[in-house]
Amino acid sequence: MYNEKVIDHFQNPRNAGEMFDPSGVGEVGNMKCGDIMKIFIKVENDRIEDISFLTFGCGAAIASSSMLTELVKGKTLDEAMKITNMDVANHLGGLPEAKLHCSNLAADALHKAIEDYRSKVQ
Amino acid sequence: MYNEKVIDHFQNPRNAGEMFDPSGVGEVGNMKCGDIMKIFIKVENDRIEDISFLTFGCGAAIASSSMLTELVKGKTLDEAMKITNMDVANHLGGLPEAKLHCSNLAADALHKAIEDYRSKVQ
Amino acid sequence: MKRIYLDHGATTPMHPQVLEAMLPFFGQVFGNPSSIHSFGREARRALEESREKTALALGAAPGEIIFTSGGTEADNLAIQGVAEALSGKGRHLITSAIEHHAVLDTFKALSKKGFEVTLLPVDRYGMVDPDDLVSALRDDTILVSVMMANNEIGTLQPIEELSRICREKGVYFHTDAVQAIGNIPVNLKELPVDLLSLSAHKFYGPKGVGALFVRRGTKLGKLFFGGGQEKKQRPGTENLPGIVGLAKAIELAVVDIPGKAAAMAALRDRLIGSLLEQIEEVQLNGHPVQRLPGNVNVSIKYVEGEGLLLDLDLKGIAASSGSACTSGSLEPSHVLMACGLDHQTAHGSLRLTLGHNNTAEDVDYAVEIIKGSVARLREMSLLYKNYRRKNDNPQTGEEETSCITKK
Amino acid sequence: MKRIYLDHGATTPMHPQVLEAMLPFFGQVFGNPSSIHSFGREARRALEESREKTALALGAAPGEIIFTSGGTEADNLAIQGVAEALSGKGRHLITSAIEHHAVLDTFKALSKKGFEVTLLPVDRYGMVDPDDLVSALRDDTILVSVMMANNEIGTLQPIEELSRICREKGVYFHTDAVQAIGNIPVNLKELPVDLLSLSAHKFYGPKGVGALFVRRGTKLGKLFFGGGQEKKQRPGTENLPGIVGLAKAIELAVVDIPGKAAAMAALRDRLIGSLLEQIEEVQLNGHPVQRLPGNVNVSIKYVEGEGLLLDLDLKGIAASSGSACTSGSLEPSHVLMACGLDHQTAHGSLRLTLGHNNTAEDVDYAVEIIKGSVARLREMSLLYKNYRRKNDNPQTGEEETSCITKK
Ligand SMILES: Cc1ncc(COP(=O)(O)O)c(C=O)c1O
Ligand SMILES: Cc1ncc(COP(=O)(O)O)c(C=O)c1O
Repeated sequence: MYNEKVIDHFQNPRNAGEMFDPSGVGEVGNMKCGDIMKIFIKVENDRIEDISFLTFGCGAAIASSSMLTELVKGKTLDEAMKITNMDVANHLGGLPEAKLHCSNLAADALHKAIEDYRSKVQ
Repeated sequence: MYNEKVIDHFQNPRNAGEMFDPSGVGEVGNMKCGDIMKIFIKVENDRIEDISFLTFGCGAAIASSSMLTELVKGKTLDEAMKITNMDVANHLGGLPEAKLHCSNLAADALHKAIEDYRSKVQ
Repeated sequence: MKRIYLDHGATTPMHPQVLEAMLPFFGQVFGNPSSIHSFGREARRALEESREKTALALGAAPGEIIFTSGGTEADNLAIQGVAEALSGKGRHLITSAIEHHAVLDTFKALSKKGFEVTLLPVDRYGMVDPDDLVSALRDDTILVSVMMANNEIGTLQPIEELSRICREKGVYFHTDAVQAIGNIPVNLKELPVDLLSLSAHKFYGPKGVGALFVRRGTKLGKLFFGGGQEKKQRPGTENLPGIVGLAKAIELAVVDIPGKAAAMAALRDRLIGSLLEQIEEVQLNGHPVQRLPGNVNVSIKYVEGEGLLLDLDLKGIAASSGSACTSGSLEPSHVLMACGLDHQTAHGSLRLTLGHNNTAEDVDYAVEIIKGSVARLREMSLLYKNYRRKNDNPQTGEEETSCITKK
Repeated sequence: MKRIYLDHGATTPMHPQVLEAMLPFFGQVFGNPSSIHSFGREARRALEESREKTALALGAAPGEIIFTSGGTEADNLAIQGVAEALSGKGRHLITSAIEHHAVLDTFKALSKKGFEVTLLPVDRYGMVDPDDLVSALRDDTILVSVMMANNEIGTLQPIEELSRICREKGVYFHTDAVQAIGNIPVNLKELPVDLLSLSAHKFYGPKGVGALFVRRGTKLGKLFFGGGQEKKQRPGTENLPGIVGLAKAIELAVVDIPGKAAAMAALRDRLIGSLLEQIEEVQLNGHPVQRLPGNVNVSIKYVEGEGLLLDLDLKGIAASSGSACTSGSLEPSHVLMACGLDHQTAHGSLRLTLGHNNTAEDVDYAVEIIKGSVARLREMSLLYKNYRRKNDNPQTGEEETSCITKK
């Protein structure tokens, strides 16, 4: 079902866990659909210096959270805003059709976290 | 499908063949149903002294013709008139359900042969 | 006793390589293809590989193959499925008079549910005339079903032409290819049929598994409801060993069909020739040329088919017949009747269907046995005696035979 | 890696004796049971012996067994068949909310064709209340279908009582016994059900073959049309190896059910006990006592089922879940929802179904693995962190989670 890269991110998730003093947080999903993700970012000089996630969800949800954090770490906020859920799936080498729309929401959570940060610094 | 006794009568039919100077003949069946039988009898002193059959038909038709001839040889005409198709089937140890009504007509042919004889001697 | 199997039209022995391919799936690889764990994934992989192999053998795409429990289910799914899906568009259906009961009886059932069914006639060789199809097509026709090869008389229909006519009119075309697969080449890339049925046990595969080809985009209802298997089109836990067996069997079946068919047709013609030459009053049923390479169907007059089969069986020859007495019904073969045979000739039909293991020796031996049986049965046949008498004194008229029909 | 199969509710490995019984029918005994020659008669004999064995195992008469391609077909034949046969008498049908999709979706399809369907609710343990059936029955009710044992939560229904209620009212009663056969005793001499479905691969038999028990005199339509097989009720060349396998499997399955069930229930209770004791926030789904001897279904809160399954699978444990993420649909198990679980608890469900080959060692090993997986997944679970935070500072309210649903 899942390819090896997805399995690797699921088994060895990068940047999993809470962050204690985040610059911004973003959360998406709901209990009905079964996947909920929260992204924490630490921003310095308009760059994502650190990032972490918490996810309740299926293998695809965990792997895409992990992949997203790896993708954007060190990127500027503007660069990070351009990353889409589809980019995440592509970097994972693809996800099963059924998972593309329900479990692949990490970029949305990131964008919310950036908005959260921006709303706070304004 | 057929029991051993039926197979034996089919393989080694008793009294098969035409009779050249019969006292009576009886024929039943039709081409549509696929079974046609003809019984030839030779009567002496109101007894069936000799009997033979010709049959176009399935295994059951041949076996029941053969069995019938064996059953009635030597019987009086009145005794022979009492023999039914069911008696023939029973003496064969039974016939498949589907064959009971379409292929088990030898007694009918015999009764016709007896009637034929009686109509001629009257 | 030497036994010779000449009934490959009924079913075939499984190819040893097919069993070999199936065995792991009765053993370690026992998972349910719907399960997401490794046991399930192994099973799913085998399922999808089997679908690919099957598709490849037919010139189809894997997504166009639905596995079923056999030819009957495939025929029913195609016909009932189209009737359901398109009943809003029209209620007229067309099929031929010589279809297998799996097709014919399904149409009969639909005709009781408000559909109108036109039966195309066949000529004396069992062939459908494409002009008859053209005349039968109407604006409300939603499906035409004509079999690729007939199971009794082996006649091959002009499927290419028939399906092209339907394609041009935008009418779905189904063909029951149960007897054709493995015997004649079928390439769905070129043949414009929308639905095609097949059954593994007719081409040296396992019993109880078949497939329906459904060309992409074809609208189809379903027979069963349940889980999501076969794209929800045919739910139920998949018969994985059976499906693997079907795939292996069709892979083997399509190797060098022209070569295998030519060899078998030569054997078939030897058998037909011997029967016609060596036994009096025998006629060939079905088409002399457009016929399955392994099919022989003759009527042996003045002998009833079931009795003949029984006698042959007792001597080790396995064959079949269109006689009413073999069918459980009181009617002789609807196929032979549709070809215009009279009852007597239909009752005396004998079908011998060759397989890959049969040899010229088998054929010659079978002819000897058949000759003996026919002679024995004719010796006690009332009809044969009548025939001889008529032949000897041609002036005597044939007697009427009285009829007692009981039920 | 050690692999432990705990998904016997999905399918079971075939018993070696079943394969042994089947093998001759892939080899010499390859005839078509409808053929009248010796090859066919051998096949027919095996078919009828299989029917007798199957009937004997169930307390039925051989004439009451129709072989099908599996549980799904048996369920569909029963339900669609009664609906068709009795549609003149009434159009009201009753089933339960927790049936397998093979039953539920068939009723749904019928409800689109002019039938009215009442779904009986279940209590938190998944149990149907016979009083609800009494209230639901109407003069135009023609069929009630309630499963004997649920496939997800293992709950055993009061079939004896439910079927007796229907018998008294003269309403047909069908039960899907696909999960029950081989696990609990079933004696159709005493149980007044009219129709019962089973599927061989659930009791160590082959996939792709099942049966429907149809009590003598029960009126039933059909799904397929075609040849005369299975008394015309289910045409198509019989899957003889499969049927022989089913018969052997059920013969083995019914030997000492009480003994085998007791041993398995002990293992089940050991597994349930360990999970409840060793992992926090776990609840048992289904009935605590009236449940299949091999069924364990727990909800492990704050962990999503599909992720857990995947992790377990990577560690060699094969299980299943009622999580929406395993189903392809976006909905969690209708069974768990019918029992009143909230979405989160349903998403965190884990089903472990034991088989005859599982040992106490397997169970203990699985518990260790599950503990580790749960800990790892909870460590990154947002919901678990929220729960811990709330537990540590009970005054903090839980945050609302926003929802982005895309389709
Ligand atoms: C032409 C044709 N169609 C359909 C079928 C039905 O196939 P099955 O018996 O595998 O269901 C058969 C064989 O019996 C057949 O010869
Ligand atoms: C309760 C129940 N009914 C019906 C079925 C369907 O059986 P099959 O998949 O063999 O068609 C299953 C299993 O999948 C089941 O568990």
